[in-house]
Amino acid sequence: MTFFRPFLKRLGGMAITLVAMSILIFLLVELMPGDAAQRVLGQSATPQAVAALRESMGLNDPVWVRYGRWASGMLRGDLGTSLYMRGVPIASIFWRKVGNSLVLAMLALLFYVPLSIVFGVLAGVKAGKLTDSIISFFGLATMALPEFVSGIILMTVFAVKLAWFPITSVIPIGESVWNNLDILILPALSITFVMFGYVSRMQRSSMISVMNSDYIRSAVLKGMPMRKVIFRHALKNALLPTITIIGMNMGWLFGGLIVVETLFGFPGLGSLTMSAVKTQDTPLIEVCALFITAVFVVSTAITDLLYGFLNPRIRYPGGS
Amino acid sequence: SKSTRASQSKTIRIAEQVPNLITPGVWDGQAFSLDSSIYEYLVDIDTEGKLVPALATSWETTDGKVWTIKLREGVKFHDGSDFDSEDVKFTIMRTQDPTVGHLKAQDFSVVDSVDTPDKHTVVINLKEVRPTFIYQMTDYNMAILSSSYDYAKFGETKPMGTGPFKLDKLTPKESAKLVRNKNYWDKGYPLADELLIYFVPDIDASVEMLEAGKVDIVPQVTPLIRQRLEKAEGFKVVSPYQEQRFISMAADRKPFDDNRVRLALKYAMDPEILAKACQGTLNTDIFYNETPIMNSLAQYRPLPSRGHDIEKAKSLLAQAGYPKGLSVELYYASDHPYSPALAQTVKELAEPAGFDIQLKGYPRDVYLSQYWMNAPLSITGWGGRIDPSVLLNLAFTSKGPWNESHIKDQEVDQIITKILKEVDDSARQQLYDRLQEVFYERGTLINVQVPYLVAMKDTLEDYRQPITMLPQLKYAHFKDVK
Amino acid sequence: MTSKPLLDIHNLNVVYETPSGSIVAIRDLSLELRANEAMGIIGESGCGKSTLSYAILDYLPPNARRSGSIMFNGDDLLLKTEKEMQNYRGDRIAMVYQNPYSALNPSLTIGEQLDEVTRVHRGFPRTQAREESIKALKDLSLGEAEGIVRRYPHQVSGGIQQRICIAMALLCQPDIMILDEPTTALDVTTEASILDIIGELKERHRMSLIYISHDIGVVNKISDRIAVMYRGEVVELGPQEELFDHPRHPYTRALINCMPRAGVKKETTRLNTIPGYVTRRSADERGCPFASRCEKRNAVCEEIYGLREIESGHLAACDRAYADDVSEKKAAIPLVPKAKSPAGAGATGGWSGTKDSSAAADAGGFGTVGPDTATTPLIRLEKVYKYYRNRKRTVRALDGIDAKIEKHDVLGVVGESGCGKSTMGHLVAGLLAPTKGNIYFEGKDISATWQRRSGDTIRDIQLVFQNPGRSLNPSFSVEQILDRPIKKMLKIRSRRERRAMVIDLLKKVDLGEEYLSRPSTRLSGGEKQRIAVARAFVTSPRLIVCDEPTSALDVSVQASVLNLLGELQEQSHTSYLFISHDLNVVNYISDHILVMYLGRVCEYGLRDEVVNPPYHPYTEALLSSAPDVNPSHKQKPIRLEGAPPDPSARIVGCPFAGRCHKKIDDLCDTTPPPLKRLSETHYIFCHLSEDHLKGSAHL
Amino acid sequence: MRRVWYIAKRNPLIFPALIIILFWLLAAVVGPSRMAFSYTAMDMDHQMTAPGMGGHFMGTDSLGRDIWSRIVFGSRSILTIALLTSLFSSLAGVVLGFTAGYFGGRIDALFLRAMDIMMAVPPLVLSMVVLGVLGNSNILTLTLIVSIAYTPATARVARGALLSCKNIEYVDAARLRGESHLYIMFREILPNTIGPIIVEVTARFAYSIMMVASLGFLGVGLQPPTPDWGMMVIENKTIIKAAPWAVLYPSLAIASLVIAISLFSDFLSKVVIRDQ
Ligand SMILES: Nc1ncnc2c1ncn2[C@@H]1O[C@H](COP(=O)(O)OP(=O)(O)OP(=O)(O)O)[C@@H](O)[C@H]1O
Ligand SMILES: Nc1ncnc2c1ncn2[C@@H]1O[C@H](COP(=O)(O)OP(=O)(O)OP(=O)(O)O)[C@@H](O)[C@H]1O
Ligand SMILES: [Mg+2]
Ligand SMILES: [Mg+2]
Repeated sequence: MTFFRPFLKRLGGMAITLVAMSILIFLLVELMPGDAAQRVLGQSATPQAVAALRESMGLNDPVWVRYGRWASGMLRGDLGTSLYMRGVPIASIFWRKVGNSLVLAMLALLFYVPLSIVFGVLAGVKAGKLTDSIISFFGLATMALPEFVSGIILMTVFAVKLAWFPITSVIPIGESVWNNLDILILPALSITFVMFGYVSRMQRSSMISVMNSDYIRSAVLKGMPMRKVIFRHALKNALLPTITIIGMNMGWLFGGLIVVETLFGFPGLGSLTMSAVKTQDTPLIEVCALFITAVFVVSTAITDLLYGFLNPRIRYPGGS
Repeated sequence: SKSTRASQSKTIRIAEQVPNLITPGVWDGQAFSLDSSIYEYLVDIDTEGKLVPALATSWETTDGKVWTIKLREGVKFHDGSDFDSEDVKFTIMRTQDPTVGHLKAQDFSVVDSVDTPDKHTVVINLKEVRPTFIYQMTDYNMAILSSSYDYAKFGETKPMGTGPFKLDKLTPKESAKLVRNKNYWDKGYPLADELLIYFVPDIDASVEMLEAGKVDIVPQVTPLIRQRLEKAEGFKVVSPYQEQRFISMAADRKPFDDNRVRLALKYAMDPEILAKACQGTLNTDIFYNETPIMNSLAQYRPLPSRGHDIEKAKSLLAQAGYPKGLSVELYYASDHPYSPALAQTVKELAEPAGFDIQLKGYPRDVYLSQYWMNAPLSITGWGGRIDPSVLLNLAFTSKGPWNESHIKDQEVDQIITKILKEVDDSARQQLYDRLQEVFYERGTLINVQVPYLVAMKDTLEDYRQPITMLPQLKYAHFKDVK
Repeated sequence: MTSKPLLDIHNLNVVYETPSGSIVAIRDLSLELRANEAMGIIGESGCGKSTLSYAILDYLPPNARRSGSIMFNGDDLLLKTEKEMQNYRGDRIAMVYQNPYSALNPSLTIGEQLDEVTRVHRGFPRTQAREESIKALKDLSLGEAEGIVRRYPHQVSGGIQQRICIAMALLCQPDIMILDEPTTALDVTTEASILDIIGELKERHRMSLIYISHDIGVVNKISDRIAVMYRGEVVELGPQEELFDHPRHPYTRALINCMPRAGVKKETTRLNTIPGYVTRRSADERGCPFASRCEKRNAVCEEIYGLREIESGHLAACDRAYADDVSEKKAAIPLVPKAKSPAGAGATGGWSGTKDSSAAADAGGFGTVGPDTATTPLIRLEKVYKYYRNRKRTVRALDGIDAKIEKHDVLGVVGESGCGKSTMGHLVAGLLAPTKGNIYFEGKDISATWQRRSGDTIRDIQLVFQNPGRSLNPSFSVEQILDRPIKKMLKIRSRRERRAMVIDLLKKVDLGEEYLSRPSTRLSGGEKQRIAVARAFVTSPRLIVCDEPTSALDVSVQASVLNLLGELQEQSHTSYLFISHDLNVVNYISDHILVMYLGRVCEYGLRDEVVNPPYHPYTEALLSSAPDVNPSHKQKPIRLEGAPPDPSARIVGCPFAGRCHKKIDDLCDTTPPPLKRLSETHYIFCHLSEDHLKGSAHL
Repeated sequence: MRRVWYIAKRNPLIFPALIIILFWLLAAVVGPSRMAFSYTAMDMDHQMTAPGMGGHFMGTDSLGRDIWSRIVFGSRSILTIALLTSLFSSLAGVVLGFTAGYFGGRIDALFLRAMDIMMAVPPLVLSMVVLGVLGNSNILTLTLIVSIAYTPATARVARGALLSCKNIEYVDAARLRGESHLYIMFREILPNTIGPIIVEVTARFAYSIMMVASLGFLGVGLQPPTPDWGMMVIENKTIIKAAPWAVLYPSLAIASLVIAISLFSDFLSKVVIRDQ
């Protein structure tokens, strides 16, 4: 019961956010200058042809009718059809790219989460020492480099000079990402670069504040060995804010994917969004934006729940 | 491993830019490897630039009005159905279908009817005389389609034609795999077993793939990439034909409605600089003129160089009522080779004359679908046409659907109409001469001719791509592989 | 004494490196602790007490440097490596500190935290460690130990948390237990029972204690010997009784004398104060650390000083300590008697009159109170309820209380933490509005927040907050702080006039003009509270609500603020609603006292009526728990069992029934206690008869 | 001051950071007028020349334009946008966050929900979509959109800062003398929260630079020939082998500026956050 309540509440909040977000995205994209039908048919099309297409695309309906149609389609899993690639159902392109991006994101997470936690903890424990200064500066520097700069650096070093990894992340025809994990390394590293800074800094400061807390003092003065103090007493508490940050940064991660996927030519959600924007493929933009939003909302919710689950103060509320 | 190597070398891999619409009729000029390998045309153009039979074996007209075309026998579509005169009729009549939004609708509105006396003969009756009508059948949007196939439904996902390769697998926005068409009519072709086409939006990424040995051909590269690849081993960059960048001034609105302003801009241009901005040399690989006719065509007549004359430009502007200069927006496709460099150079060159040009670059698709045809000043890429008349009607008559400069010049209209109908070659040339003079005097465009560049492995041979812009990949093969 | 000391601290120095230079926190400190001895250490805040305790266990922040020696059983702890220290910490020397809640790891169960001590130090297996832990908890009379070990720290109350911390310290039967203000965060009643337990355990386990506190009364209860620390040095050291009866060092004397205590009242006495405050000590400072604040300093103080034995076992670091100055020997300095103020006259008024006696009756037998409205009280609270509602629960902070404040009168309100004292103050001041019930100001209904009160009412009722640091805006200067209310509430336009008023106010609170431009962050706690008081007096209010105005201050500063408040009240005839959890303070300043428990009134009356029998059992418990300075008053506190009930629970009977030592079974649980009118001015809510209430073991 | 110096000594990286920031500020203010070449001038005799040749300190790009002039000129637009966005978003954030946090209750709940919704779209995605929708961007639209995209985050920071002060007694004291809400918010509370807000402004400054650079890289930023640093990187990526300087120097410019500002922001937070 105590576990379900926040869960249901989160679910409600999530739904509201998603609905509001979908309205916002829909309106924003529908407000694009230019007429979708015209865009399909090109500048040289006759007005009749455009009018006919408008009618058949339902563009003459009031905006809320169109939203209703679109939203109910989304709910049924019907993502609509691409405007640009006329008649191609978005679902046929979309999910594959999402899958690719998720693999990339997961790999990046696999890289930067342990890495930044380990180094963040190290910096936090050695706060003020040289180790800390080096890690902190490195974190700051990587964080301050936009993905495309670090991506280009990685590309020139590891792909061009050393040729350890492929320079572009194109998936060979007829294969899936899974057989080609090597193409993911450099994009994942570029993301790692940026995220490492954020997460390790967060981890460092939460480690420092935990290490300065009274209960760590208790543990030390109980005579616990340092190893035990850090791993048993400090880490569990110091990880909590980091988990939140990792969850919160899911949005950031997807923003980063756009740049990184574009840079490496990786066929994922990011480059799909980019090409949707470049071709002003409104239905596709809507789906991409909505999906990224949904990922963020869901991951935030999961983080919250996880936080509640890991934090006994929330898991077992109330006094005696 | 030997066999894999052999099969590999029978596979040609191409990095295309993201495909446009795949169904013929609405292509505005991208991703031709995929389309041209699946579809075919009635006639082709050979390496010498001559018209040669393709799906048609012969064509003739007596008066330029009734065209009789004999079709090749034994040709089958990929779905196994036979190719016959109904399909040609379907393809031509489809241009007039409003639901398609066919880009050749205007050109084929001249068709009165299409008769199919037998399975392998087509008779096209025109409303007017069109001595060069057959050239229209080389247009990239005139791929022959099957009358029994639902292109509205499957055109974008399962394109189907008579071409040398069949579609095996299409991953939209990612890649396509084409395999050899075993029933292809031209025995012995195609030479390759497979075509693997990657759709890579970023040209740099494509080139990197080429350098890394992941693809064999990258079409539509920039001169900078040519320079880069020429330094490396194992690659070559070929230029199968020249294309054009029209710097168009809209004649129907201020400020370019005044010919003096147009002339001012022309005087401000420095062809040498423009050529250098395109990373080329003037009159070697970059050409400059002020008419729609390419230098390489027989119809071209050289006109005196105007010269780079800022003072003249200034005074012309002053005469036109802009003594303090003027401000204008220049639209262009920011991701099209040459265009961004040209745009920035035009801006830079025009500035001293008093033009304050704001650049408005958009991705190519956005540019074409939203701003093109609607801009005071624009730079658009135009492919060449085997016969200039095809282009003239499209882009320079007052009713032309692609009349981007909105030129509405009675004399131009008349000359073009006459050119279309004129049967006599020398009379036609005279008309062409006059047309070029008119454009030199009061035309609406500056034409920078640039090489179309294709980068590839140097072991790849017989890459053919005539001026129709359609690569003929059935001939392509690697050096030692047969 | 001949026995070898267990812990011998010799010439210990601790220096902190800070942005503003080096600070000497401990200076040449030498101290011996013998087996089974309880050493109390007292001193004001910042005197280095905690630093000393951490220095012993080598747990100092990275910016600290130690020198000297700390011999424990013949080993110098200063020479031990971090690894070696681990064998001492928690095993031979254990420590308990101030805030039990934050001292326990929130994400481990209590059992896990207890078990690991014996597992690490004794290598016990899991089950044995757990048995050991449960035994230790039972040792501290925690009944339901088996259940407690499975809980998380936040699931038990503060008193229990502290007992857990003590149990944790005891697990390995350490030789020394260091307690650094272990009860400061707790209520007096809880404090008393914990002190009691500590005393017992010390005897049972035969260990030595170092007990650190700023409260002489507390140290007094537990120590055999007492060390007085001032600015990093021990200035006086001696057996407990001796030290209190014959304090030698001026600082000790001052410290003892500035405590309000039983029998000290504002009418007759002015509290002793120590001028100035504890300053940080730089490395190059010489001379007696107390010299700058000492009234009797002379040239010698700047140079020689040092702890010297005066009598056997009694050491002091002052040359005048040798002189057996009779007049100063006793702690009780003759105090300046003061004339009783006429304000007391108002105190004879009756109990808050309830006009609607039938309504009062069903709320708990208030009906016996006759309407007694001879004089309209300044403030009257009538059946005031205040509920704090949030999604989870409703806290009944005030559960239908009646109260009144006479004109020119001080009403002291006491009660344990969370009983609703501040809530009451905030209701009167207008920060909150009552959920139900009315508040009358001179008969005018003001049961609303400041937004709905008239300008006059706002001017007439002012508030002084507990924490002076938080009640002054840190980005304002003193002048800005005082100027704004003058401008805003008195609507005085002229800048010059306002400045004159500000200077006047500063004078009133004994501060000079030089304070005008001082940023409020650069004031000491006492100065801040003076400014806060000055601000409250800007509008010459009729009533000032003082919400624990001294509880965040050191005793010496507390004394000066109490003096100030007392004086100002005399001069201006302002009334106070004086809230405090410290009975001694309330006792000192109040004319009337209201004892609260869980949002209800237990007892109300003139001060002397309340602090003397007959009294409410809760008042009795409070009084017995209050630490007293005078060691001869050592007494057995009445141990209140358990914690106060959940303030959100609805209570039918007497709220105190669950912890009452005089409970009359069922009756107390089921029936609200009736109001007993013991005199014209004295009321008690209790089922017990008057005799019963009188017949207490106390005193 | 002494404190600042003490902290600075323990964080010596602040000195190079300050020098770099000053350098770029100076470059933006007086730089363009001191350049030997205009940022658009095409020196066609020196296309893609290496640094030092033909008087081009950092070489030229494919159009013969001086990289150094372009970078110096580019500092102007990027600093302007970054400054404006950090100011706008902080201003909007403070107003929104303060209002919500101060009044609490429904307003606050509504605010939090709205911010949740806004924050659900990553700022880069939001800016990209909007700029894509608008088509062409200039300094104004770019500033506006990036500001809007960042406002929720700054509003949360401002709200948090306000909440940490709102229940302190001096606010109650101000209420009890009948001060207006505006006075309390901006006169009593704001000065005490200015520390974290300034830190936030500087952090936003760094983020804005990264964002503008990324948008330039994605091709939805400023229009050429404005020498936007991110755009310069992507523009010259093709010639990374022939003229690596054309990519390297703009990248270095971005990196140095962002790192310097981040270091500064870090330092500032150490100075501002008193209890350490
Ligand atoms: N880490 C530190 N850095 C600098 N100065 C410190 C540090 N810790 C304590 N101090 C200073 O050292 C002096 C002694 O502090 P300590 O905490 O030992 O005093 P205390 O007597 O325990 O006070 P309290 O009663 O407030 O707990 C104080 O002036 C304090 O400000
Ligand atoms: N804003 C609030 N919301 C919910 N509960 C509150 C609020 N303020 C106080 N309470 C609760 O109301 C009860 C009475 O609080 P109040 O602050 O009046 O007690 P107090 O006697 O002043 O305690 P203390 O001595 O700790 O200051 C407590 O249980 C407290 O937790
Ligand atoms: Mg202390
Ligand atoms: Mg309180």
